[in-house]
Amino acid sequence: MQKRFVYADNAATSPLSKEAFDAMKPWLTEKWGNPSSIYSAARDARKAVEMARADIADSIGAKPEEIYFTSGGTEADNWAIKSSAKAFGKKGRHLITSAIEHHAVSSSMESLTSEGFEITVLPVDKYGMVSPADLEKAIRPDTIFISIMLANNEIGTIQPIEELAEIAKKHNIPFHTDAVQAVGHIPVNVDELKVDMLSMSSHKFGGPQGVGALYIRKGVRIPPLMHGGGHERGRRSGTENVAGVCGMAAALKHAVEIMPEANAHLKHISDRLFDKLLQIPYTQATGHPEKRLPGTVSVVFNYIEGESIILLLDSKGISASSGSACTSGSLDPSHVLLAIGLPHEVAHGSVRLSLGKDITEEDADYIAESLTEVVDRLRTMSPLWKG
Amino acid sequence: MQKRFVYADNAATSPLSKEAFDAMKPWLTEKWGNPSSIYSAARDARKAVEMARADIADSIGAKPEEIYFTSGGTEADNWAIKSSAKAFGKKGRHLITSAIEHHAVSSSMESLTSEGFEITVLPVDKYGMVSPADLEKAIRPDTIFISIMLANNEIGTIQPIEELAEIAKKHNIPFHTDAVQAVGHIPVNVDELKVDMLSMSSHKFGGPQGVGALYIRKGVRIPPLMHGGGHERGRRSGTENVAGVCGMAAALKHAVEIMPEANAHLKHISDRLFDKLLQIPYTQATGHPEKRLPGTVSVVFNYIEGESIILLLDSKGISASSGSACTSGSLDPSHVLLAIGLPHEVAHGSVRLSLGKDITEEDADYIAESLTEVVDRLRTMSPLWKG
Amino acid sequence: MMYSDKVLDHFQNPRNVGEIEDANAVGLVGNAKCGDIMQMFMKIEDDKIVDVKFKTFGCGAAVATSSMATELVLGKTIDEALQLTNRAVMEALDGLPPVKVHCSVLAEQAIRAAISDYYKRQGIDPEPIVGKIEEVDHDHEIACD
Amino acid sequence: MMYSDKVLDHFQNPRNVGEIEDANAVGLVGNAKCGDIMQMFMKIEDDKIVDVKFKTFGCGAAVATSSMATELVLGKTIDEALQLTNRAVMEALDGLPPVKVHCSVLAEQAIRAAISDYYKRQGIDPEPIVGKIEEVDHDHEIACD
Ligand SMILES: Cc1ncc(COP(=O)(O)O)c(C=O)c1O
Ligand SMILES: Cc1ncc(COP(=O)(O)O)c(C=O)c1O
Repeated sequence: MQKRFVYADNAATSPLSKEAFDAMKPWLTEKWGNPSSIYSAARDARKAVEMARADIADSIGAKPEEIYFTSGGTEADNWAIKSSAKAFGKKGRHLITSAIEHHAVSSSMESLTSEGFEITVLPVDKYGMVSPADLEKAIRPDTIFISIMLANNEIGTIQPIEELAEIAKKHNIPFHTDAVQAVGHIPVNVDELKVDMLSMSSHKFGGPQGVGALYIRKGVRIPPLMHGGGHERGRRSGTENVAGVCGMAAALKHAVEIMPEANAHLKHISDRLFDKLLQIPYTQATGHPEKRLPGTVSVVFNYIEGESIILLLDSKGISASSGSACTSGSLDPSHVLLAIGLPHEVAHGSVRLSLGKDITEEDADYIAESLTEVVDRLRTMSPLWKG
Repeated sequence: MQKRFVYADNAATSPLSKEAFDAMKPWLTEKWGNPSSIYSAARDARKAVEMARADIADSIGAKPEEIYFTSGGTEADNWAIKSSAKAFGKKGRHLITSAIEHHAVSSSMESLTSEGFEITVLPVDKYGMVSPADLEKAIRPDTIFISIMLANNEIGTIQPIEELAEIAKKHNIPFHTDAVQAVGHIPVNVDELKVDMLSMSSHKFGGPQGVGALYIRKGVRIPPLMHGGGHERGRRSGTENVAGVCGMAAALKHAVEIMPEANAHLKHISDRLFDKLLQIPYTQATGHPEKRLPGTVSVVFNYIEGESIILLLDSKGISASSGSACTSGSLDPSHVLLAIGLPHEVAHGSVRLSLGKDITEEDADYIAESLTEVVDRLRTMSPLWKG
Repeated sequence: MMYSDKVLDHFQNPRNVGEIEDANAVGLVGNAKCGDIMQMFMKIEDDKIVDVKFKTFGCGAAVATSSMATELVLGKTIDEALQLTNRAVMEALDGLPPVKVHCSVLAEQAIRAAISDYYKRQGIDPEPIVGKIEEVDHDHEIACD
Repeated sequence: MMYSDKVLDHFQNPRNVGEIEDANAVGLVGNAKCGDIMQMFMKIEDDKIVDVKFKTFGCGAAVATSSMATELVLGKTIDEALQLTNRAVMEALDGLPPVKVHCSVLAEQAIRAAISDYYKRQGIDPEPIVGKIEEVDHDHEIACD
């Protein structure tokens, strides 16, 4: 088995696409400008920002004036949640979310409890699915906001957002979805989804890090999280990151263009990889068998621990992650894996491979062979393995 | 007079320095990684981020663990102010700031009034200087936070922060300074300044847009503005912008290295430019005659309006601004110019030239000639001009 | 904030700038405090605007709307000129950024103020014909909106 | 979170992995729920640790601290081994990230647990000598800290 390098952690961050770099480069070399200024160099910067906004809006079926640039998915989530609490807090103090949200959502929610807000966390089934019936039951007269993610970052499960948002709509409750792992990876249309707010993050689909956006449906009014010079029509202050938003737009446009082909390929490779990995004994797939991100292959191996697996894979040239990158260093295994009902000791043995569109069959086979070897080696060392 | 291009709006945004681009490029092409992951590619990203942090800390006399990356100056200001209000709000509800702050500070302060905080806005003298005696008088038993900027973005005045912060220290009140226009332009040392928090923004000193930092002195505890994956030691969540922080650090390092030479040159050119501009009748310089940013040349021309001046300068190839870039489009003239006592109609006629280190005598002379012509032309058109 | 090419053209090459020495209709509107003052000079003969010039203190849009307004009323009858709306000025300029719409209102007012002055000089009360005109207020306590 | 080269080396090439068939001292510490279990096997002769092996379920640091701990006690007397602190294990590994310090504590405990077992097998109450050892708790209600 010839050593090769396979980056299989695209859900943590993806390499910048050539398209994104080409769109950014002029703004990092011969061009510059503060889009808020009025002279011609600045007007070019303004045009570039507005074209980026229009392209991004277009790719999720929104209007350009519904797209607000942020510094990433985290800011978009914080903004949607904290400012909705501020905006609608007079009507009620109850918010609803799910048990498998990214920390950007769950910690933002958590931060509101000290201000007298009450959070209901909806459970998920063994595939990581939120049940619309559970949402319906959880809604109270004082419920003012609901946030449920579109696609999960650890297990790839895709929620029935249309159904969930429809319920919210019926009760007149603003609905936010964290679509950070979905945008650029599966078709996303804000009208079909019926959401009022939607978060995205550029570096998850081949754009630069440190840029993202919050979609806010026309008519939905939440106060700024960032006060200042009144950029983004007064809703998000701070000098625009011209290179950043151009890179984000170019990456997204490209991702959407190649999506049908890329996803067919990713599905083929994922299936192949799952097939091989599930031949390893005491191994199970996590996430929904069909409603899942095509590039996410997530599994748990009994009797061994995820970080060790990742480190040994690394020595074989494979970059992957165990649970969320953010939770590395924490002692508790991922809340997502616990939420789908895995016992702690099993959840510790998780591996997420998030594949990029350029992955080959050979890469997949190399991952499978390497993982088989690594799992075997760690089990031999494990006091829990009586193999 | 041969047309030439002179960018004289570096205080709005500065072109990316070659040093910054070179530091960013690897992370935009062959390298990538989420610094929170544990495999080797990610460890490289982590190392790059920590080296950037150390370099930035070094250039302002701070420890690396006192530097927290943000999405820019606006976020740093919002964080310092809003989270200090949260952290110290139990002790009192009174905050102090100055009349010439950037909107990122003044609007953040303003946003707190709806939560029961009271803000005292210190006046400035005709040079834009805050008086330490005024600060001393404004302090009350329930004062919990003070924010006064280091260098003003419109008129370049540099405040006596050491004295002001010393007073705050005496009363045990956390002191924040918005140093967005100072860092990379004049020597800044957090220990000499005695500040507890300090904001900076990368694109003001040749770094990329969309990156900044908040210095928080060890021992000062404020809650996060951005909740999530627990990045930046739990204080600022969101995937790190690796290319961005590398660019920021390289730009700052370079700016600090060339500062003595660059500033001597800028002072020479500014003096020359002021000399020529003040020969235009009914014209006055704004800002402090000595305690000012070396590259900022700000003036007001009676009987004409700033935007018109900027647009005509633009047609001559010169990029400049009138008041703050952010206030363009507003009907009220800059609050800074009003605070230094200019009547409204005079304040409307302001021009700020913020020079870059590569400015030449010829550029300065071209600006002066162009401005003389433009002012003359607009005055001829002005019903207020009885020339 | 972005100006159309037409706005920029009328700002950089304003039509009809200046004063008319023997004008028989002069209007002055706006407020220096708010950063916009327009002065309109007209020569009206047989109910027709045979000459028009302006002077403006203000932003690019203020100059451009003044310029466009003079073009739109030159050669027109008083009645036609009074039908000029700020909307028409804006449309003729391919639009204005939202924050600059007030400039077009000012241009419309400047035309009415000049015509109002014309009637006054002839001893006719302009208000029934032209409507109420906001006088230039040199008091600095005015609120800019 | 970054591991030193030494930690990575001991993780990737762990010393003394495995079991000792005729061990006369076996200790098991940690908790699967918390993601760390270490098992230490020793052969003690004349108060001296003549052989030592380990098995570990856990993260990179757990494996590396186990490995380093076995190296540090091999050939030592019981008394010397009991003086091994988690700090010494960490130092020998050129440090550990703060969130991984507990692994070194576990490694120290694994050594003590094995020695404790050794005394127990001989009918000697280990507690006065070795101190109290936390037994492996298979109850899932334990709190990981
Ligand atoms: C589902 C989800 N939401 C939010 C985020 C936060 O995005 P960012 O780190 O770009 O702020 C991430 C990734 O980190 C994510 O996977
Ligand atoms: C003094 C001052 N503070 C804060 C800011 C805000 O910085 P940024 O736009 O990078 O968020 C600026 C510039 O816009 C500034 O000049």
